[in-house]
Amino acid sequence: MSLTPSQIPLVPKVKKDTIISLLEEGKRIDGRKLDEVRPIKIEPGYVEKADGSALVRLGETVVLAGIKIELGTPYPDSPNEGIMMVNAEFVPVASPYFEPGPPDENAFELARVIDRSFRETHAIKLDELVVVPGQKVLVIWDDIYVLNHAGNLIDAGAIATLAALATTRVPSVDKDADPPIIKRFEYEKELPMEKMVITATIAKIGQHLVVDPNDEEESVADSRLSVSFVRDGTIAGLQKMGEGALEPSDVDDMIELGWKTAKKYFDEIEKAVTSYKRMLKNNAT
Amino acid sequence: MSLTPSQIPLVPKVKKDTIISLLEEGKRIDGRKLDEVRPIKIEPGYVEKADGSALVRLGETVVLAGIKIELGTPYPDSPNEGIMMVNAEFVPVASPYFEPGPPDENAFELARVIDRSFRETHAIKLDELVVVPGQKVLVIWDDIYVLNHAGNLIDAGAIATLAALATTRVPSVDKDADPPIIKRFEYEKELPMEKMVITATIAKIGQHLVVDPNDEEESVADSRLSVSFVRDGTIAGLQKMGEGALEPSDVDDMIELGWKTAKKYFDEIEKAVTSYKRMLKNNAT
Amino acid sequence: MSLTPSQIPLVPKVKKDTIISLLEEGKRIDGRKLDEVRPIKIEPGYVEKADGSALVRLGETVVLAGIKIELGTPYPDSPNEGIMMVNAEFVPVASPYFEPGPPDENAFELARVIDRSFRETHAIKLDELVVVPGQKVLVIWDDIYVLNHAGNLIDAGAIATLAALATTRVPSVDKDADPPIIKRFEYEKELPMEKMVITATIAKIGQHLVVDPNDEEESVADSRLSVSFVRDGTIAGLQKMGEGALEPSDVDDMIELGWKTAKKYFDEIEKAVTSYKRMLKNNAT
Amino acid sequence: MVKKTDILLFDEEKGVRHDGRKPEDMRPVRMQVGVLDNAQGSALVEFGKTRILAAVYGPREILPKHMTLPGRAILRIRYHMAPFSTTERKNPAPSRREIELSKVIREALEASVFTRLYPRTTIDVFIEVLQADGGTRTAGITAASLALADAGIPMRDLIAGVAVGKVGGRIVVDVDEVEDSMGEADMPVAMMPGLGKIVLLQLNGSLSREEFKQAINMAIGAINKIYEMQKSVLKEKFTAYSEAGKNKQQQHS
Amino acid sequence: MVKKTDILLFDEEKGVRHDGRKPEDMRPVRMQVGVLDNAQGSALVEFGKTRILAAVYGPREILPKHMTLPGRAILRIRYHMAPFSTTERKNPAPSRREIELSKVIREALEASVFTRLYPRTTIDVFIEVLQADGGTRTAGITAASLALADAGIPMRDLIAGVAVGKVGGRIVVDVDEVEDSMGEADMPVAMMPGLGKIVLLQLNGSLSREEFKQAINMAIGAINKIYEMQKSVLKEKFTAYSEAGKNKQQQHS
Amino acid sequence: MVKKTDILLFDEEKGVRHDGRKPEDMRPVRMQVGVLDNAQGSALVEFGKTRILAAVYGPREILPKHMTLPGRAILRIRYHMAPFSTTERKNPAPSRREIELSKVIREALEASVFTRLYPRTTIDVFIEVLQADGGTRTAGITAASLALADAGIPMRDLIAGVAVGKVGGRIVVDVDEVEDSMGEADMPVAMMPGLGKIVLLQLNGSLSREEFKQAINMAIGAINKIYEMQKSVLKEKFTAYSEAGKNKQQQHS
Repeated sequence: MSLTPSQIPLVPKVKKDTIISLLEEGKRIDGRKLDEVRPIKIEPGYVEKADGSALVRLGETVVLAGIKIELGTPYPDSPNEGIMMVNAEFVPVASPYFEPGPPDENAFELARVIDRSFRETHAIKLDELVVVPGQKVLVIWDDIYVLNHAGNLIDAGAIATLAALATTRVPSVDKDADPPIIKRFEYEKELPMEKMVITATIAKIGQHLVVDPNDEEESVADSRLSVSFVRDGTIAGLQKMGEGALEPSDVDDMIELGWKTAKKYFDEIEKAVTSYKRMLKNNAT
Repeated sequence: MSLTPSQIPLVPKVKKDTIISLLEEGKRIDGRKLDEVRPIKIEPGYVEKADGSALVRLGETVVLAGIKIELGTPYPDSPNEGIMMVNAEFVPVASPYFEPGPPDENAFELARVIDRSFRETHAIKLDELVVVPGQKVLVIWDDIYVLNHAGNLIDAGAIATLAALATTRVPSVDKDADPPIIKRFEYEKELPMEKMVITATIAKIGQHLVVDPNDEEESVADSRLSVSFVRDGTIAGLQKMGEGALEPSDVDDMIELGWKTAKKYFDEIEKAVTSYKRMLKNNAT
Repeated sequence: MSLTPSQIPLVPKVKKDTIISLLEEGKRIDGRKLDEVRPIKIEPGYVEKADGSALVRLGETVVLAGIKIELGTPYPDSPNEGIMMVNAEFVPVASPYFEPGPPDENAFELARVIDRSFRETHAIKLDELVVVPGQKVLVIWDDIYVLNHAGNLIDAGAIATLAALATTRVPSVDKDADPPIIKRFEYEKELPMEKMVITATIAKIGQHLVVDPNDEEESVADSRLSVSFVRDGTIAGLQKMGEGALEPSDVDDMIELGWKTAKKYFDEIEKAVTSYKRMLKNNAT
Repeated sequence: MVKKTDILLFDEEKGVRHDGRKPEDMRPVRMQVGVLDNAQGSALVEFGKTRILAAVYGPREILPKHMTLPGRAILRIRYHMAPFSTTERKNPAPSRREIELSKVIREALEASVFTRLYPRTTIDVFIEVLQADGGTRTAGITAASLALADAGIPMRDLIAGVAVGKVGGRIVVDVDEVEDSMGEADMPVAMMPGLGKIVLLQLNGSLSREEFKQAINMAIGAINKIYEMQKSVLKEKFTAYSEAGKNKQQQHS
Repeated sequence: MVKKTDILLFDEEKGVRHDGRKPEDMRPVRMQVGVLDNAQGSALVEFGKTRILAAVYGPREILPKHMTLPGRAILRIRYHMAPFSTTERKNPAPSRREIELSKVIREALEASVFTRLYPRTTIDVFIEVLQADGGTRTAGITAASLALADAGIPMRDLIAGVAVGKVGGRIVVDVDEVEDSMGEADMPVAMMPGLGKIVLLQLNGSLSREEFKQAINMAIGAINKIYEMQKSVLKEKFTAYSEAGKNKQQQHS
Repeated sequence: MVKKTDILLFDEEKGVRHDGRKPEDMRPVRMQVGVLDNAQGSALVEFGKTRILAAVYGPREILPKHMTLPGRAILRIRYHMAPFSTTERKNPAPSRREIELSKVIREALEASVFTRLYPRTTIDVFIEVLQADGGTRTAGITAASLALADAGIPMRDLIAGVAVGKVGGRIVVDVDEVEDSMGEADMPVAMMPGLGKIVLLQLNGSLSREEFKQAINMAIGAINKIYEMQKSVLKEKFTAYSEAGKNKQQQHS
């Protein structure tokens, strides 16, 4: 059951007015331009015990994605494919409004939006993750941990996920053991990826569209649209959020703005991943 | 833990008085005779994607039973028998007093009363539902969905269950696959049934016994007795409900009234099932 | 999440003062000496349908431990060892402050303290409990049931556990069946034990240390220390409890007092077990 | 697990059941009240190996308050089986069966307790099955009613219960686990015997109309015997108290 | 399970989909309001074999009170699938998918309901999928909006929805389960059609920018047709009522 | 999984542990406060690869109110492990172990926080294990205490902790995961070092009375070092603040 939230702080009307009147002048409350994302810092390999990980700061939003690879049973309708599972935890360190407990609808939505963008585009080569056909496959667990919530968790989670997956290594499996076991921390190869996928979120506040909304902007926004993209610009998912409505023309504009933003995200991730892999290589030699 | 319900509406004393003084004259609040059931409408095959189903209207009470057949593991003490599972959901569309969430004690009771009446009489030939002896058997899931609660859910649920089971077809199983899989919507045979079983509920209000109580009658009744019967009149289960007490002689009378009622239910079900099967046959040719 | 308890009765300050001023004189509120345990009554075999059991009265505290042996799958990292599981239920018959429901943090703590003391000392010869190496092993379930809470549940639970384990018999297993099954109530041997382990708890009230605190003493105690011991005096576990602090020298004194107490517990258990086994033998002949 | 072929449920020749009892014989019944120190009232009841502990707390307040009722006490009843009470270990989480039995026992107790005396409170009755060998719900309600009496809660009458059944073709009283699981019918009955009223009645299995009548009459006979034992154990206790010149109610209030 | 090779999703030769529909064809749509007796409002909506029941209770009070809001009604929305509604039986406990869909449907309804009229109350909308054959969330919100109208809850506009998608390379409207599970994209869209506003938009799968535009336009076309049906079924009902000289609102108050 | 035979836990010849440390050596310890923007106070603490984040919210109000206490703040403490923090992925639902550790950490913190200053409120301390390599509960309470100080909550003293243990027959300080899982004993200790008081003490494994004394003394030595680091990192922060002429407390109030 989904309930109208009763805990979220009401943003004072005066704050909303300030935000909108600034937008009328093309300005945002934190000084950004409407199509400007906050500073991004990406730290792959933050959790050494994970098979892949990335700490991402998007402005003051902090998200940590950790990838663990496990053995599991394939789905009956895909006996020859590995499995990707996305889970998001809005842990209570991150916000006064997060409570300890199982994921709520917002955490499920975030996880499922990111999950679908990877799943539907076959971004990971799941067929290369089979251990015993029809019986044992590798399960790629992507756990998205929100550490500080200052808005736009979906984009931060998507950036962390892609940076983590792109630096994930697949551990060796002892197939002779019965049942087979993973040889922890002995790596065989990089995670085989077919496509790079990212999600960019645009908020509509009054009549204005802004990219990468911060928490104050989110709380006054009428709606948000998260748009997932493959590196080549194909749309790989949409999710409208918020209690307001969108004009059809808004959606076109939001997709366009989303793609502009997505390209920035891809660039930042590629830089961080390349530099991390170079560092790893240097350390190895 | 079972708690005295604190949400149930208190029936005004005047209403109770009205119901009882009408009963003194041999009348009921909705105009029925004491041993008269409400109009019954039975629609087998209501859910085409189920393996069997029936929508039942008992007066304004509406119940939908859906049968799905799945593969499962036999119980250790019955390795060569299929399994019947009865589950009841009192979904919140049906009543202002039903809350979303897992089944409560009333839903469990309804499911278990019906479950026992079939299980204890070996009504379904479970030994014909074995796929791999000791390893894989068919599981008959009977999900009873209450859509409108206007009293006497047990009888409505029992009627829906019997009508659904009597029109259930058993899907084919691909036994060569490993593990075996059900071929959805390819049917092999009808569900093999040994006995027809129904449940009829009698309420005691003041000193009066009435069949098929509606919701107002239930809320003023002292006690109810659900009596399950096999088609030949054998008692196949009893369940006393309600916060009041019964005289031993009441019980005899209630069983007698129950059997009169059960015969009506059997008749209605047989009519509906026969006409549904005739229709199916006509459609097939 | 652990919360400061808000339901526990506040002990009136005057009661606390009484307890402490008595302690100043070397006396306790129930007349005991500071190092004196309450009367212990141990009744092994209380639950005949369990594979081992013991009812223990420690003063007015009553605890029942029941051992059931089941078949299970070994842990991946110990394929050739049986499993011991300790579970504690603080059932609501035992105290006005126990609520029905899953175990709370106190029940988990009790179970885990006892569990660790046996596990870490390899008290049970788990390698003798393998049915099919790597696949099927025996699982020793120790369920600790608190029936009356008058303080010091850990010691009572530990005494009941040891008395129950020491009188547990291992049922025969039909290894030819597929899957193997336990032959209930046909016994093969005694549970193979390597070591005897017990836990003794010392409370610090003001500046005084008392053994086997009762419920009133617990509620005014600053801290408690549970010390587990092997029969030879080796420390097999420590658990500091309570919202107060301990001096390092307190800990030494508490371990010393704990060992004195533990020896009494061992003596009582040995007496009860010996007399129970003698009775069994007499009955058999 | 007992193999179904191993046991002769009813020996026609000797006219006895698998454990030597005649159809109308109960197992040895033992009762004790005031067995727990913390509870306002408590009882231990045994029917053969079936052993039940019941405890009563209340009338007392509960939170949140919107669960109470202005005109009466609510009852909160839990029937629960200890994990070690059954042949195979029982998971301590409440099963569907335990939830149903808690309900039918609550409804039976509602018929006897004068709940209107304690508005806006709860009376809690906790029933723990320490060993299960058939007839646990009827032994449980027998124990619960004793515990309520021990707690001094006013009631219309005590409640006593027994499970009758059909085993090897015969109607028998006080069915044990073997008879329950292998017999043709198990029928738990509980009554307020002084008032002659049935407060709990269930039937699992098949009976003809005739067999039902025979079974209910057998149940009534046994219940009356159990009722006498209940009264005698309570009398003993209150005599003991008055002799000692003290009263448990006062201790706890 | 349908084998993926068995089905020709789009027959280029005939220009038709696996069930004979043209890309722009909806399945037969049926709607009915006032189908449940207890609810303040209710509706049954069918898109082909997809069959959805929605019921509205409220505005009403809820406990605990700290969940309400002083300036408006809260909405409580549950999208739930019956266990027998799906090809494989669905566990009745809410899945992650059902939790997400309840949220997106709630947010869509928030855009249309005048919640400020009923402070400190809850308006509950329960959506039950009785049979699932694709497009359940959009049929569900269509039914929910009808049920709200049937309950007389004031709204800015009705909401109508449909799932469009890409199947066998073609953009098609009202995708069914086969098309959803084997196609390239499934895009549920819901609007307040009178206001021309989108209140629900999701996309599972891949579309080019061009395909998206084609798809959204197709959705808008279908939604307008659904909207007309909604209005006509409501008109029928209220005409029937006024003829009979009675009013359902009064019945329920 | 590391095979038990692969590792020499203590090299008697060189007098060093599997990672080259001497018995009395801690791993590199790093501490940082004020790392999270939303929390009133926060800290990141690392012992080698063990990496813990702690955040404090409060004193603040909670609902339902009947959980608060009239004479003091309640503490709500959660020790929680991230799913990717462990060798095998950890299910994020709280395990029995996490529930127990939350309790012992809460009791330790109760000894230091002046809860009576904030009646009818809650002070929440959330501890997240980002990477687990032994000693997570003691690093966790070290971080929690720093976060409380960072939040400006008055305390009797800071709390610092370390796990000592017995490994390959030797008493060693700051055991890591390999030593914990393959060694003979793991003994977490936490103290208010300025007051010389022990607030957390557990022992998993076996020690003789002599070994225990040696272990506790080693723990006290290490704890005093950790305490100095805590004080220095807090001093740095508050110096930085006063230089910048601003105060975090004010920011958040």
